[in-house]
Amino acid sequence: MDSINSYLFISSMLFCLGLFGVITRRNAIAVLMGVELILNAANINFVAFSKFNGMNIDGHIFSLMVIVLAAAEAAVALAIIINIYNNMNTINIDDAAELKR
Amino acid sequence: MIESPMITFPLLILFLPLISFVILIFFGKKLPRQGDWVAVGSIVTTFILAVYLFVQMLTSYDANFSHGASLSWIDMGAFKIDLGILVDNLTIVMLLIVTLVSSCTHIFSLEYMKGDVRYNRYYAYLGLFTFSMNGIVLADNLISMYMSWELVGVSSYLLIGHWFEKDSAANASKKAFLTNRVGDIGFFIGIMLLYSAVGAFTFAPIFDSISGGEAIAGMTLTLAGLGIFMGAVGKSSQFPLHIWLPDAMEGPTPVSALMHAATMVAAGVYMCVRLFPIFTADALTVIAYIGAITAILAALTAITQNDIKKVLAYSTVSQLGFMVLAVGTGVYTAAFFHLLTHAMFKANLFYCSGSVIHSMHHALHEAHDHDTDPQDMRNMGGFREKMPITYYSMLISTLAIAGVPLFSGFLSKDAILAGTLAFAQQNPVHFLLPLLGFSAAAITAFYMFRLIFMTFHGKPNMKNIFKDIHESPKEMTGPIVLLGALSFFIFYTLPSNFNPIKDKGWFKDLIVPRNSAVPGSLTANEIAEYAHYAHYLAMGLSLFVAAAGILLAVLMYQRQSISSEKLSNKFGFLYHWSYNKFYFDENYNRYLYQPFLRLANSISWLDWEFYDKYFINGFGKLTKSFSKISGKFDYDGIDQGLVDGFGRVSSVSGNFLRNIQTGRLQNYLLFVVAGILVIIIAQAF
Amino acid sequence: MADLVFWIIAAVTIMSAAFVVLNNQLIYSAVALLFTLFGVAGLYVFLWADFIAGIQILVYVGGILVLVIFGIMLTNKIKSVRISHKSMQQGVGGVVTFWFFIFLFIALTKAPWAFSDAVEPVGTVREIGVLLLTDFLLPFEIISLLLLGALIGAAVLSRGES
Amino acid sequence: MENILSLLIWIPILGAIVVAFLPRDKDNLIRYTSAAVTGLQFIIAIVLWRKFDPSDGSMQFMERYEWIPSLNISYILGVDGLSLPMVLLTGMLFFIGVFVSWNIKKAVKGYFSLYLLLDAGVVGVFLSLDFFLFYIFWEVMLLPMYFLIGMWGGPQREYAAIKFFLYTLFGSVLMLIGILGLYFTCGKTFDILLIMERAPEALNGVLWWGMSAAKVIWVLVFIGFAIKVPVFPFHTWLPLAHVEAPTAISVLLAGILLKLGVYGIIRVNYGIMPNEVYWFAGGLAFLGLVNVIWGGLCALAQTDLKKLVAYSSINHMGYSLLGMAAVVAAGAMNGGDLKAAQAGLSGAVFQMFNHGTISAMLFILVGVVYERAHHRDIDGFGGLASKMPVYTGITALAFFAGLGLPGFSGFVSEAMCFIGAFPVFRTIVILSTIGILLNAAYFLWAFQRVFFGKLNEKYKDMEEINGLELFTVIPLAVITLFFGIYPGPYLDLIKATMDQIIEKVAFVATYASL
Repeated sequence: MDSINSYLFISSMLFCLGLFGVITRRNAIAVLMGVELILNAANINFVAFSKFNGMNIDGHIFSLMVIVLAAAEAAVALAIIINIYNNMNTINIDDAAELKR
Repeated sequence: MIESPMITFPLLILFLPLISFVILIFFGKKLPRQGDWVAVGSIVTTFILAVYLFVQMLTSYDANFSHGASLSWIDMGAFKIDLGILVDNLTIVMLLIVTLVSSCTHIFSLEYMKGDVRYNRYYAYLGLFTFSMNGIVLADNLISMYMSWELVGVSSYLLIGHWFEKDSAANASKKAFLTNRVGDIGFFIGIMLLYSAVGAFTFAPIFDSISGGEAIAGMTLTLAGLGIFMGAVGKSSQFPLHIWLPDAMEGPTPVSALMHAATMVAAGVYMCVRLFPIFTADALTVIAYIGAITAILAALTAITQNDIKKVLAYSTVSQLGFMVLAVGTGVYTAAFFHLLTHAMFKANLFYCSGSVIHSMHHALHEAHDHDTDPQDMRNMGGFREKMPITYYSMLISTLAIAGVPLFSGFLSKDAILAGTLAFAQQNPVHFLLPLLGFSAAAITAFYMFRLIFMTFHGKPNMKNIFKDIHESPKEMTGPIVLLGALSFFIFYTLPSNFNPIKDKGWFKDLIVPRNSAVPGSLTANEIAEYAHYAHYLAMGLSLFVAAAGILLAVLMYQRQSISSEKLSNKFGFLYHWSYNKFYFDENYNRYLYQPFLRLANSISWLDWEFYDKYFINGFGKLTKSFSKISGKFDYDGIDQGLVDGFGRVSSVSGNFLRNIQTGRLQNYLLFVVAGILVIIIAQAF
Repeated sequence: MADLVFWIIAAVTIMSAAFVVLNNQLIYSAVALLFTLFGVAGLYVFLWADFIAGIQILVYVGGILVLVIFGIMLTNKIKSVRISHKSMQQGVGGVVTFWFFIFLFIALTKAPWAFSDAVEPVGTVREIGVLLLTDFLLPFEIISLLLLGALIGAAVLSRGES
Repeated sequence: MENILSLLIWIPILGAIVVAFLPRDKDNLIRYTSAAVTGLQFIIAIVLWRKFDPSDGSMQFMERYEWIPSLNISYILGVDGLSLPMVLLTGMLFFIGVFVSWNIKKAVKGYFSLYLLLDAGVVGVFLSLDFFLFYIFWEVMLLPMYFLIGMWGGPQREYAAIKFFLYTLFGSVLMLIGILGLYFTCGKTFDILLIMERAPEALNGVLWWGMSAAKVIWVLVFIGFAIKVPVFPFHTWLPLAHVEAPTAISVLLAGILLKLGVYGIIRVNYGIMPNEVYWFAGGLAFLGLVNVIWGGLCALAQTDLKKLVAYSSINHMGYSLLGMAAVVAAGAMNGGDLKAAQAGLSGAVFQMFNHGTISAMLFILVGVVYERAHHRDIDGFGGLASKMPVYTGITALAFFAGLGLPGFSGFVSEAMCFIGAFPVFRTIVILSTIGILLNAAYFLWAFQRVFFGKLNEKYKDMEEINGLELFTVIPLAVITLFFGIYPGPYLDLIKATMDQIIEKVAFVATYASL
């Protein structure tokens, strides 16, 4: 727990899982959850580098910003998803894409 | 440069008709009488000038008389073309022929073409023709000869197509031009062969380097000679390009007399005479055979024709064949002599036929008969008493063409046949040449008298119009009388000889044959000597065949003791061949024109419907579909094929490929990641 | 002791994250996400980032996760808890992401990270607050505008056709 | 008069701008302005011609300004015996073209401002001596052409325009690659004269992918120009573009734009890579043969008068190619036959000018009849000669000029091309003389079908050619006749430049054979 590597290891694991989710999930909300995982992985990195670089608070600021962004993104994304659902009665991404054609 | 009248007068002769052409084509309609006086005036002036030259020639009486002048036309440094004129005895005689017949035609046409829709154009084109014909005559180099050659073709095109409302006339004019062009291609190839070897276009240096024997010799020279001769084949309507001349009779009859009998078609012969020194023995043999074949084929065709102009047309072709035969056997001055005499009597024959057609036309017009062909001899008969001047003049010319002593044709034809006979005596392999020549002479006598008998003798075949047949006015009979008189031998044997069977005279003295430039050929003296030996035999034979031909005609058409119908039935297929002109037109049409047009159509189809549509547009389509594919890849993620490709690369994922549906956004993302992976791998290793 | 706790938290985070992306019930995924988020907050604590850890729980767990669950409920006809949803291209995706992870792992172990030691601060809240209102004032304002925009946008979008 | 060449280029550009700002509905004002602008340009071109020294074969009236120094791009203009006649022809045809397009009714303003822009592009290509500038003008020419065909053309105009555009773009991309190749091998310069000096040495022995760099560049640039000529496999844009384009644009397309191809080949391929000329001359002659025969046969089969004339262009440019190939006769291995080389190259250049005037005349005349009958189907006329004698006369003149009748300039140049190419490419020349027959066949056949025979009752009220139309044709006819009778003035103008090119090609051969 005193080396940066363990944090980076966890964050990269989290990132890859998030990526996997984004790639494989069909449900838009599940995709969104994958995105959240990726964002969390990034945040861990920010904070970890912040600590191991002499407690530089800039990293914290960034992770704060990311959290805010994540919130905004989640709000907008869910709004879109609900809208799509209202219009098309599905939130499967490929269905939506196909109906668009 | 221009100092003596021997240069200025020929130049005037050359350019006066051109000026008349320019004036008439632009202002003809506005001038009084549509400007025919301009044309007639200019052409008569040229005739007077030509007579002056002729008198000069006779007074100096020098066989080597020669003048020349030239100017630089193209000068690129090394590549030069000088255009010039050459005035020697040959030129002067030819100029005299051209201007004389042309003047006659102009005067004859005053009446014949009266009231024509395009009267001024007619005279303009006659001027253009006379200009270009004189251009050929005066040329001292191949280029200006070729240029005039083509211009003659155009004026012929314009004049044959004078009544272009008739489809047959339009077709004939096109056919004439195109057939001539085939010959011209050969002419041009010949010019190029000569130039690339010799490096000059002017005659004199060409002859010089040929006699040097180094620049060009052997097969190349033979081919060059034959190429140039091909021009003559086209223009002088020799086999196998003879098909255009009979059709050219669609033009007005005076035009037929001027161009398609006396002058233009003789241009080919003139050229061969002028360029005789370049022909090798092989080339001459080919020329001789072509001449002989033409002579006999045309003569055979003429027997069965019923259109008076067609008979004359085939007779022209046949006589031109004689001339070419003479060139081929080496007695080229005889060819020129025949050209001269033939020009006179054949022009006259055409004028006479024109006179007959003219009165037939009027008579039919009076009878309100517009369906009967005024040129068909079966509708004539017995015109002798109605048109005595025409009759006697035509008879004289017919005697001349048949080769009866006292008339000009006898002398020239005799000289040709003697030369041919001598040639065969020297080269017995070519025995066919005199045989064909004498047969053609016999047939000539026969069909010409057939024409006379059918037209002027016997009973009138169409009684209803017979009363309206009249002698033509004096604008027409004038030339007829003049040219008829010129069919007597005396005009060609002056001043030293009054013997009708001896061809000695100014012509023989002034137009002397030159040696061939080709090393190793017979000299002119040798040829003349051989011909001299054969002379009496030839004379006897030609008298015999002429008599035989005339006798047969008398028996068949005057006495009617031999029925022509029975004869034609007996030799049915021969009759049909002859009547249908040996099916040349049909076969050319079937085996040449139609395949050619089909080729053109299929090439065009290939170009437009296939090459462009499938190949070029195929490129476009290919690019388009390519961009569609890459667009699909880009926008939709991946295509099944690419996934397959990826699966093949990584064998592990092969099993899972089936699970992959055609995904959308996420496939895209997947491949972004895969792409990053690939980049990392590439970067790492 | 601290090590053990750390690794337990790490394991919980990873495993629940794996559950999020692998299982087929949407609601279960959401619940697993809750654990992941808590785990990440725990990691923040280990990284001396008390404020961020708090915000993580507040915003993520209290805000985003609730939003996600609302989303699930609004877009599916809930007759049972089991709202199944299929995954796709798991094979290829798995392979690709696995290899991606391998490369990341190699990279982070091989990378020569530069370190500089520091003492544990008393609290980061004050420092963050000062920084947000001095050096990062402009980004802060912009992000707040963004947030406002996102809120309005979300409201407009989800209002539907009425 | 220092910058007389720049004037030639910038006057039409200024004119295009002025026209673009004229009021939209003042059609006549726009027409007169365009006529004034092109007329001014024509006058300047004549002044240039009078001041030009024909005994000097090198570039004259050079202008040179720095433009983008970091890439060695400059603004260099110059004129020599090769480009001067083309500039004159351009000036004249564009001036005439304004009157040919007098009856354009649709979007007159746009039409004429594009027209003037096209003018500037064409003159620019002829005058620029910097590859970058050259390429810019080349493209400047392309765009207005696209719109002029695509907006003012016939029923299939969009297809024709896009085809023209893609074809030429394809060519110019290849050309650009070639130019860049030269740029990088010859010391990073776009200066054509400098590259001419350096290229033979710089390219000597350079290999790209195992191929001689010079040959690769030769072919790339050649294809670029060949599409413009158009040389056989790249010719299918031409009939379509000609048929669909409005009359004036067809006139310019045939009259000038096709000449850019020949001009470019002589200027770039011959001037810069003379050594490769030997390598490609046989192919060039063969392509010439194919052009002659293929174009002739296709023309024979056409039923659309304009398409016939278009294919006749392909046929005629074949003679030019033949003549161009003849330059190699000057090489030592071909016996150093300077006569043939001079005849061939000057013939090719002369043919390009003559075809410019003759085909322009033909297209104007086709336009005249189309204006009245609203179709161009050859078989749909008949007997027009008795109704419109003046028109018939002029058309006959143009057709005879087209079929290479002596007395018209086409004959002189065709004969020179043949005579020049004959010593080296004997068989090819003999085969291509068939083209002379084809020429006569398709022109006369078409002439007969349109003008001879009974008058088609539909056209018994056909109007005779009017004064404006006569005004556009007669200068061309006079030039054609004049140069046919006396080609001296033209040939004197180009002689020195031709000699320089031939000398270069001949010199390279001796140098290469060592």
